[in-house]
This record gives sequence, structure tokens and C-alpha cells, in this order.
Amino acid sequence: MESTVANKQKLTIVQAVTDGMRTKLTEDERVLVFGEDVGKNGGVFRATDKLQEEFGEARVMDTPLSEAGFVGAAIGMAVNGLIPVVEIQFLGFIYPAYEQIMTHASRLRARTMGHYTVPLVIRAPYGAGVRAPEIHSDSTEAIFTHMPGLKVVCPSSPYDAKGLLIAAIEDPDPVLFLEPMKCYRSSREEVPTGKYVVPIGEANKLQDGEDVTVICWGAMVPVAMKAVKEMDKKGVSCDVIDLRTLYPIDKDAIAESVQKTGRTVIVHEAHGTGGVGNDVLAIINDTSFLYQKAPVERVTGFDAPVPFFGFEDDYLPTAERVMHAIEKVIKF
Amino acid sequence: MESTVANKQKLTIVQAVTDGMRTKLTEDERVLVFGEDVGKNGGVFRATDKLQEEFGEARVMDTPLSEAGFVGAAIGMAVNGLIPVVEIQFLGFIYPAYEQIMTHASRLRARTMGHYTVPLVIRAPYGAGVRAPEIHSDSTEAIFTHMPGLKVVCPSSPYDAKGLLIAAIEDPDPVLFLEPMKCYRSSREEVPTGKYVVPIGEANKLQDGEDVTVICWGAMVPVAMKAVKEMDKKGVSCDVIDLRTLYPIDKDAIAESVQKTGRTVIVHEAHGTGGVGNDVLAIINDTSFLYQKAPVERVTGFDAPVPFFGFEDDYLPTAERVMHAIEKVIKF
Amino acid sequence: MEKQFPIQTWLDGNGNITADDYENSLTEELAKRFYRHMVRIRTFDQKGISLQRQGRIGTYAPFEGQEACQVGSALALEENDWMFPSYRDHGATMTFGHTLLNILLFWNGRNEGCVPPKGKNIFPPGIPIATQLPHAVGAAFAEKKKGTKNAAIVYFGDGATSEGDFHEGLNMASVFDAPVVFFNQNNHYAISVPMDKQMKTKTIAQKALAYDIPGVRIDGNDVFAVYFETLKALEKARNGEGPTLIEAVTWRYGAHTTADDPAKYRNQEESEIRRTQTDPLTRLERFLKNKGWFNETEAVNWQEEASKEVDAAVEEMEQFPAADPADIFNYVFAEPTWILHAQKEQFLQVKKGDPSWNQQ
Amino acid sequence: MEKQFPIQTWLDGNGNITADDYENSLTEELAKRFYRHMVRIRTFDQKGISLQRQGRIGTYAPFEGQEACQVGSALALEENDWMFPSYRDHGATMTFGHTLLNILLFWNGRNEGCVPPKGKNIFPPGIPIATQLPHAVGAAFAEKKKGTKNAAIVYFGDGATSEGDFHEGLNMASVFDAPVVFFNQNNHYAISVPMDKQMKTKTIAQKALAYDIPGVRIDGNDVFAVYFETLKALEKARNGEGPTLIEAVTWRYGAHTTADDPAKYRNQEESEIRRTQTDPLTRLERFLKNKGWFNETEAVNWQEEASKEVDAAVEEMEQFPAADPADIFNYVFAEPTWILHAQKEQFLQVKKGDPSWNQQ
Ligand SMILES: Cc1ncc(C[n+]2csc(CCOP(=O)(O)OP(=O)(O)O)c2C)c(N)n1
Ligand SMILES: Cc1ncc(C[n+]2csc(CCOP(=O)(O)OP(=O)(O)O)c2C)c(N)n1
Ligand SMILES: [Mg+2]
Ligand SMILES: [Mg+2]
Repeated sequence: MESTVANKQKLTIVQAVTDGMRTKLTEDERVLVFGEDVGKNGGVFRATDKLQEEFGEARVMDTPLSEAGFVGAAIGMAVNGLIPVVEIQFLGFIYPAYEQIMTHASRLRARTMGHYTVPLVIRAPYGAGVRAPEIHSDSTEAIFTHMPGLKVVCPSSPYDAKGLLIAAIEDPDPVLFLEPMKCYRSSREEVPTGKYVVPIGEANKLQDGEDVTVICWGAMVPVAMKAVKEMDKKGVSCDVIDLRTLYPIDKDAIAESVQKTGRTVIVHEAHGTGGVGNDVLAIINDTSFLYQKAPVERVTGFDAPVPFFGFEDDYLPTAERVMHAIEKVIKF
Repeated sequence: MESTVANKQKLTIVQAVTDGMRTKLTEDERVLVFGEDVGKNGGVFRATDKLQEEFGEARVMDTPLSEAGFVGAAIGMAVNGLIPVVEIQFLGFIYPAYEQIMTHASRLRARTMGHYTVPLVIRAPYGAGVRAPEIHSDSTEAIFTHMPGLKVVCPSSPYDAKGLLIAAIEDPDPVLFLEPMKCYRSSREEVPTGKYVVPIGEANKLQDGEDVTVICWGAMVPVAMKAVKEMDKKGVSCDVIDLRTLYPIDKDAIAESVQKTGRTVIVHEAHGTGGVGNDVLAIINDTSFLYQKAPVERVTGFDAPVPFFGFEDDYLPTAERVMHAIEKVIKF
Repeated sequence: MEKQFPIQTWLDGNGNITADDYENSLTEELAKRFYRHMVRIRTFDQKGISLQRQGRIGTYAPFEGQEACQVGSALALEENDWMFPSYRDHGATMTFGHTLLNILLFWNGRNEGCVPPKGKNIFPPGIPIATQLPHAVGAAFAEKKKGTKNAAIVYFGDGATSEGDFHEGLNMASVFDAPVVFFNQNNHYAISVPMDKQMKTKTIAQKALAYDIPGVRIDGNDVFAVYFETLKALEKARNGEGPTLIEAVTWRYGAHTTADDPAKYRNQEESEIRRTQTDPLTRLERFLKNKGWFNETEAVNWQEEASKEVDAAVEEMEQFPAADPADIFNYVFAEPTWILHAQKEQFLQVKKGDPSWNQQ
Repeated sequence: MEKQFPIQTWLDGNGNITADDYENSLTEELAKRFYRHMVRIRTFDQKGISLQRQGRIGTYAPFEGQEACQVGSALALEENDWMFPSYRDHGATMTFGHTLLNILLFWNGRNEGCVPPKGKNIFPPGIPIATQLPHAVGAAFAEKKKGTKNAAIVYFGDGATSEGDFHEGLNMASVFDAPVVFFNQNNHYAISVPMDKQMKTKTIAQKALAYDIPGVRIDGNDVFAVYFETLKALEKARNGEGPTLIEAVTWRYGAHTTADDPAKYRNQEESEIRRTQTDPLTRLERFLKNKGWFNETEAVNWQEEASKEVDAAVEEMEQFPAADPADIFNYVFAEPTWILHAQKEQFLQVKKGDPSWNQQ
């Protein structure tokens, strides 16, 4: 498998996702893309745009409206030599498949001592901010990171999206691939054509700073960056970490930064209670207790269901809230 | 509703659960008990023993093997004036109903601004240690505490079991009632006949101490207590908190204790990553940062699927591991 | 199976009666009531699309083409029955008595949209596909338990039949003899996925055989067939004879939602052909004309009334007091937990611009 | 529906042939092969119960009474087919080639129990009810995609038909024409819940009508009916004609599992009556005798061989090296994450009694 990073193209996140699938569909016969509306329609977000045309109905296919069924079938396929990449239309519609993921996809390797494995990728757009109807805006990554045997990744940029998706497809274990739908088309970036990999488990330092560590991922990255830029102007310099992988979290990146700054702000869109932010907190507790100069501040979604879109801008963490948190850890 | 606490009887946890249902079935026509095998069979753990005989098939009934279906139906019943108490045979079999709980039971009040409400209790035995086959031993409370609109309780004693169950049935909102199956019959306790309530949201101080705060719940309470008793002999005195309610957690009880001891050990059986222990950690971070004399130690299940019962004693936190953790926070 | 479950029609495309036995049931009063309601909901629907295009509401799910299904079935209900709609069934809910204002608020991202008028048993639209079926079974079961004669109707599409909740709902209803009518609008598509990729069966009605309950296949563009078959099924339900599965064969002319482009996956000419040949409103109009009951002025009046009513509702929606963001926290539990309380306080302070908001 | 789906029997209770057309298929060799396998798995099953009673294994799920279902269907498979059993189908898996040792290890709480012999496509027993059905569909689909003639068989009970995964599995298989046989053992009970509380239908086979696939109802205590009908269904699957639902009507004599007391919910006399009248082994023995093929010595030999084989496996199980608790961590991912690595290190140190284990 050579790495053909010859050319580059400017792509949005959703285009980079498509390109990642295209790259693996081209390279590996075993890869199969399916889900609701991924065929002719190219997905409701066009993430599979033209893939059926290119690779045929046998490789890119619509399934019945049956998340438990097609994730279950994907497990059977993965065990039997295929590499399914399935699309859940919105993360809020993954719950019918929860049992299949929880009791099978994630456990089959352990149950069979490695005899059967499940190289499966589940893609799902997640998050609020696109004025979608109810239930379409969930950000429930934490109910998956608490599921041993499953990896969870969440890119925030086109480059990472493609590279992480390829890594996910090549991973021998099941990976939940979360796509920040709010950012699907919000920016473009140079993305290499052909294959490259962004390794699962490695965070990305977005900005070096001395005063405060800001930890974020997915759709919260631009929000955090906006706050950080503002704080820069006020003379507060932040170390910004985009986790990229939510399980397993890059412990070293966190420890290194927190041991430098001693002050941490975590930003995520999911409900505070039980959120992945608390796993970050635990890592800080375990690795950097004596370095902490202030309690960690978490800027999160509230412990309320993601509201109707009339309120979603109020529900989502804002740059303002992040700035307040940064100020708070500094003033402590 | 008078409180007839005249007499007492010695009951096990599972008997106290039965007695709680009996009390409410007697008192409130709207209460209905159903699930798989709860009728003639009295439940696979006999938690509904004799209830069908006493209250008839119309009040205590078997359902088809259909967790999504009967939890969904329970939502419809709850909205329409009934108070369903449903049994999930083992917590590991609740996942097919996850969507119904996540997108409906927990959200209906918020979605309808209080117009429709879901006074529903979902009972589920949870946890390892009874040599059950695979998937029967999960302890996945955290995927429910991260679900706004749902309360989660978990008693560790017969008295609490009955009082909390009655509180859950009387609660106007949905409650997940977790029963530590390993402790179902491990001890007896005086339990008042008739009605009384243990309030949801209040932790229970099991022992007063000065040196270390130990926080636990459910089946980990006896394990923690065993360790604490051993440490007592070594001259280490522990403040032991049985959370009893996992959402909403009793913040004040935690803060008060941690601000006294400055050292905390959290014990739970669920996987460490994403476990409810991290919510406790967040509360300590938010309320008691300056009081902390050592990093919090978490003694938890591992980030592996609950293993086959051949390994379950290795998987479960032991008194020995808790003692080590207590020593560690002291020596820090 | 198509032979065993033929599409039942009372009126053919030209508005002629095909079910002679029932001719006496097709009264002028009834026909006009149907017509008026169908005009009303179509007017609303067209407004919904244009409001979305103008950015005055969010994504909108149109039902044009399915008016006979929604009006016929909703008018078959009694006052105290229960209705469990999907996101495409506000034609049915408004016919049953939901307010236009609240329906518009729903599509404008407001929780009020989920609140029915007092005393009206209308559930919020089911968004996760097929999850509303078990709810309807439960609500119907509760009516039975209370000893009333009330029933429930639940709406869902062809795609919804693939979900486990469809199956679990029908099975439980059959076991409990719950007084519920499963009203399927088979519009042949689940977003872009055509029926033959959704299921192998050519009918949905035949799925009733898996539960030993009646399965009825009707022309969903024939409001009479819809009305009388729904009535029959409801009657059965009230009499303790259990649930019925009705498949109303129909078509949506337009997009799945305003976020969808049907040209991506089907030839929209078919919609145009259907519009001229099998439109539910046109068919009823032809019937009225055949009977000599059609009165142009009356029809124009109804259209105008509908437009006025809809316009008024739109105005009401746009005048509606701004949402109070505190509502994010207010209805999660009967009593907010300390966490919600704290989050709300913080939130309101930052909203008010108080810089101390995050200082605990 | 019971008329449309009659129970097909090849042998009556007295071992007489009722399907004359097939008489030539019922060869001595085949009959004896069935008999021998049924003796073998029954011997295993009885041992399983007694091992549990003696505390030498954990909870055990017996299948006595269902031997014809499991032997007949498993012997119909080809070498490279796939088998997806439930927890009650180790009679089938051992007939298909699973090792007795590993099956015993499964019931003794050991992961090895989920590992089939190399090259044998046997899935671990499905514990969450009905979840294995979609797996079988996927594996079968993969075979089809690879262009092989291999098929899959998946086992499940009457209770399992109520789960959404049953429905989603059958629907998807029908849409994909997946080469899979859905083999239902209708033993009339899901733990304590009798069939009439589980579903309204009197047959399970009729549920095939909801997917336009063949539904076959057979006497599950007649090993010939089971074998030949399964063979036929597999044949169809291999030829690209899609899935079949087989309902094998049977009975479990004993408890649901050794943790269950059937007397709580049913009169166990019925089991005793069935044991004398419709036992699958007795029936086959009667047939062999009717044919003059039964040889007492041979039968005794088979019984002894089976006992020896089972005893040997039990001994092997009890001699089996103690489980390595590090295995808790070893197989979660291909490469353990740092968290697992750290947890394992800590765990092993405490196991070794090193007091510094928790000092990071
Ligand atoms: C569980 C779930 N999965 C996916 C979706 C996304 N989705 C919304 S509508 C729809 C198609 C539904 O088709 P059908 O049931 O035929 O109803 P129709 O829209 O045609 O009225 C899909 C896939 C969803 N809302 N819920
Ligand atoms: C999802 C799920 N719910 C509940 C259970 C508990 N349970 C184990 S076996 C069983 C009954 C199954 O009955 P059936 O499908 O008829 O199979 P049988 O045991 O009769 O072979 C139940 C309810 C489970 N294993 N999985
Ligand atoms: Mg449709
Ligand atoms: Mg059974």
C-alpha cells in the first residue's frame, strides 16, 4: 500500500469524508458502504455523493430503514471477510443499533479471544447548530466511549477527517466515526489526494500557549479557537488541544500541556454530567494533580435534552462562555 | 397517604423490592407491573413473587420478549394515566429499549413543556458476581446518567431498596431503578411494613471518619465496607458515602465529606472510562479543589467487557484493591 | 399477495363510485366535509413550503398528495381518541383539532409545537422512525384498562415497517388486543429508498398476517375508502376486537423534506402524472361534479377561508413571543435538579451579560 | 393459518412413515446416523445438567426433547456453511463439529467456549435474544458477495420472534436474497411465558408471509422432516432463491436453564406425557425397529461411546489449564490501549501481591 500524496485538493469536511471512502473503496475490494439513502441520493448530507455511480450497487448500497438490522448484518459481514462502512443518518438515530454495538460489535473479539473480529466503521453526523428538527442534534459520544472494545474518533478538519476515516477503515476493530455536521461545509482545506492516515489515539496541538490548556474536539474546535483568539488579544496565551480521538484519549498530550499551564478548560457540546470531559478530568487528576493551579473548568452542553433549534444557539457552548471559563481559571 | 410504619419484618433486598411493589400496587390502582416472566413465574429472581396471584393478571402481567416494545408501550401507558413498573430481566438486556428511553421516556416532559409526563419505573438487576452467563453482568449505569430527564437510583440495602422504589414509583418522572443482584439475598434487615420513602437524590453516610472519604453504591458497598473495616484496624478512619442516587448525585454530601478529609476513593464496578465515578470527580473538582490533599483514587471495573464468570472475581473491585487505594491517597 | 390484498377503492380516478353497495354512505355533507378539510390542509402545506423557502421556518416535511389519507383517517376519530402522528402527519393532526399555530411553531423550532390543545390527545410528531407505534399500543391499552371505548390511531410510512418497533408494536397490540389502528401511508419512498429496496413484499397490508390481525389495503387517494375503512377498524378496536393494520397506498408529490431534492433519486415526472390522474382532491372534485354537488363559489370560499386561516396562523406565529431560553431547563424534570438549577443560573447570568456569571 | 401451515411429519409417533413419497430417502444409513447423533447430544445434555447440580459448571441450558431439531438441521449443512446458535443449541453445534470441550468450557464461564475449531464457522451462542439473526444475514450476504455456494443457518426460539431483531433480520434477508435459513425451535415457552402470551398467531411459520419468503412448519421431533426440509431450504439459499423460515414445533422437557423451576409455570406432567409419546429418539427407534434395522448391541455401543466421549471431555475440561486472568485485557482490541495496558499492569501486580501495585 503505497502512499500517493502527490496532489492536493481543497475540500470541505464532508468532501474529505467522501474522498476517504473513495480511496478505500478503490484500494480494497472488501470495503463496502451502506446505510439509508447512501446510494442514488448520495446520503442526506451528500457524504456518499457519486460513490454508487463509481463503485456500483454491490459496493455502495441502500439498506432498509433498520439500524439494528444493518449494523447487525454489518457485524456478520465483518466477521466474514468484508469491511463495512455504515452510515447512521444522524447520531440521534443510532440508538436502535445500540444493543448490536454494545453486546456484539464491541465485544466479539474479547468473547472469542480474537477468533472473530469486527473491522467495522460506523459513521454518524452529530451535533447541533444546523436548525435540524428534534433528535437530529445529539452529541452522545460518551455512551460509546464507555463501551470497551469500540474506538471513537471525531475530526474537526478536512485533513483529519479523511486521514482518520482511512485509519478507521484500516483499523482491525470497530470504530465509531463522528462527523461534526455543523462544520461539514464551513471551511475548506488542502487535502492530499490518495491515501494517508491520521493515527487514531493522537491528539492535535492546534496552538501553543503558556497560560491555559483548552481541550476540545469536533464542532467545538472553532468555538474554542474563537475564544482563544480573543484571549490572545487580552494577553492570555492558550495551549489548544483537539483530541480527535475520544477513545482512547491521548493522555500524554493532555498531561504535557496541563503540566505546563496548570490551568485547564474543557469544551464539549454534550451534556456535562457523564460527558467525555470528565474522562479528561480523570486523566488530569491521575497524571497532573500537583501541577494544577485551579480547578478544571468545563464548558459543556447542559443536563437537558438538546432543545428544539429555536434554542440550540443557547444550548451550545459559545466563545463567550469559553472566554469566561478561561478568565476564571486564570483568576483563581 | 398515611405512613403505616407500625410493624417491621426482616427482609432481603429482593424481598424488599417485592414489598415495595406490593405496597404501591395495594395503594394505587394506577400502578401496573409487567415484563418478561414477572407473572406466574414471579420473575427470574422472584422479585415479583406472588404479585400476580395477589393482584391479578390485569395488574401484574407477562409481556412478549420485547424490551423496546414494552418500554415503548409503558411510555404510552404512563402518558395515559397509568404508572407502569417494568422489569428488565438483566440490565444487559435493556439495550434494545435504549432508543425508547433515550428519545422518549426521558425527553417527553421537556419536549412538551410539561404537557405529557412519563411516571415510569424501569427496574433492572445489574452487576457481576453471580456466575451468570455472558452479558448478564453489565453495570452500565453511566449510559443512563448521561441522559437528561431520567433519574437513576441504586440501593444497597433492603431498607433503601423498598423506600427508594416507593419514591421512584411516586416520582412524576421516569426512574431507572438498579438492583444489585449480587446482594439480592446476601443479607436481611428490618424493613417497615407499609409505606415509607427514601428520598431520591440523598446519599447515605454509612460511617463517619476523618481521614479518607470512600464513595460507593450498590453491590460495591459491602466491598468498600470490608476494606474500610480493615483500614479501621490499621488506624485509618473513613467517611463512607453510599450515593444511593446516581442522578442527581448528592453534591453536598460529597463536598462536605471531601472538605473534611481531603482524600477520596471512589469505588464502582463499571468500566473506569466514562464511569459515574468521573461525575463524582467533577463534583469534587468543582466544589472542593482547595481541600484536596491527594488525587482522587478510582477503584473500578476495567475498560474491558465484563468477562465470562470464570474471571468475574478478577474483574470486580475487591476489598484489597480498595485498601490499596485508601493507602495510596493517605501516603500521597 | 397482491391478490389477497387488493387495493380497495370506492371512487375511481374519475370520481365514479366503484363500491356500489356503499353508495348511500357517500352523502353530500360528508363529501363536502372531506373536500373542505383537504383544501385546508393542502393550503397549509403549500404555505409551509414557501415559509421554509423564505427562511421563516426551518426544515419542513410536506405531505401534498397524501391529503385523503390524513383527512379521511382523522375525521374517522372520536373526540377522545388518541393520535400518534409522524413528522409528516400534521394534515391529520390539524384535522383532528391541533392548532395551526402550534404546528407552525413546531417547524419553527419551538417546543410549543409539541403541545396539543387541552383535552386533545395528540402526541408530538414521532421523529425516530416507528418509535411511536409502541406508544400508541400503550395508550390504547390504558384506555382498554380504564374500560372506555376510546381508541388510538398511529401513523407511519412504508420505510417505518423495517424498524423493529413496527414489529414489536404490532405484535404486542395483537397479544393485548389493544384498541389501536396502525395507519400506514405507503408513499413508496423512505426519503430516496424505494419500496422494493425496503421490503420484498409488494404490499404492507400482508404484514398483518404475521400477527393474526386484519390487514386492509386501500387506495390512499380515495378519501371515502380511507374514511370508511378507518371507521371500521376503529369500530372493531372499540368493540374489543383488537388492532388493524391499514395500508393506504399513496404518493408524495414533492420532496421528503425541504432539505431533500427528489430529482436525485426519482423522475419527478411521475409526480406530475399522478397529480393529474390520481390526485385526492381532484378525484373528490370530480365526484362532487358527477353528483352535481360541486358549487364553484362554495369551493372558492373554502379556499379563501383556508388561506385566511393559514395566513392568520402564520402571523400569529411570527408575532409569537420570543422563546424564553430558560425553558431549556424548566421542563426536564417536575422539579429541576441542583445541576439544572446551577446551569440555568449560570446561563441566565451570562445571557444578562453579568461578567461574574462564571465565578460560582 | 394452521391450515395454510400444517405441521409436516415424515414419521408419526409410532415411527411409521407418513410421507410415502419420500420413503426411499429414509435409508438405514441416514436413520442410524441421526440416531447416533441424537444419542450423543442427549448424553451430553444429561451430563450438563448433572455437572451443574454438582457445581462443576455454572448455569446450564438443557435442550432435551429438541434433539431432532438440532441434529437434523445441523447434519443438513455443508462443511463451509455458517452456524449461528443460541444458548440452547450446542446440540447443533456439536453435531456440526464444535468440540465438546469448548462447549463445556462455555458453561463453565470460560471464553474458550466461544471459540470454534479452526475452519468451522460457528458463532458464539447468542445471548441477547434474536441479535444473532442479523449477524447470520450479514455472513450469508458476504458468502453471496464472494460468489460461493455457502449458506448460513441461524437458531432461535419462539420467544425470540417478538424482538425487533427477528423482524429486521428477516426483512433484510428477504430484500438481499441472502442465503440464510431461519431455524426456529418452537418449544412453546420463553422461560415461563407460553406462546399464547408471546404472540397472537398460532404458528410462527406464517410470519414468513410478512417478508414474502417461504415459511415451513415441521414436526421438530421428526428428524427426517427436520433434515429434509432444512436441506431443501439450504438448497434454495445456495441457488440464490433467498431465505426460508422454518418453524420446528418441539418441546423442552426440562427447565429453561438449571436456574429455572418449570413447575412454577407449567404442569411438568405434560413433559412426561410427551416423553413417552413424541420423544424424537423414541420415535426414531420405533422407526428403526419397524424397519428391522434396530440392533440392540449397536445401540448400546453408541450409548457407551457417547458416554465415554462426554466423560473424556468433562475430564479434559476439569484438567484444562486455569484461565489466565490477563485475558480480561488481552483481547479487547488488536492492540491494547494505554488504559488497558495500565489497568492490566496494576491488576497483575496486585494479583502477584506486590504492595506497590497501586503506586503508579
Ligand atoms: C430511527 C431513524 N432512522 C433514520 C431517520 C431519518 N429519516 C427520517 S424520515 C426517513 C424516511 C422515512 O420513510 P417512511 O417511513 O416511508 O415515511 P415518509 O417519510 O415517506 O412519510 C428517514 C430515514 C429517523 N428519523 N429515525
Ligand atoms: C434481549 C434479551 N432479553 C431477555 C433475555 C433473558 N432471556 C433469556 S432466554 C429467554 C427466553 C427465550 O425464549 P425462546 O426464544 O423461546 O427460546 P428458548 O429459551 O425457549 O429456547 C429470556 C427472556 C435475553 N437473554 N435477552
Ligand atoms: Mg414513505
Ligand atoms: Mg422457547
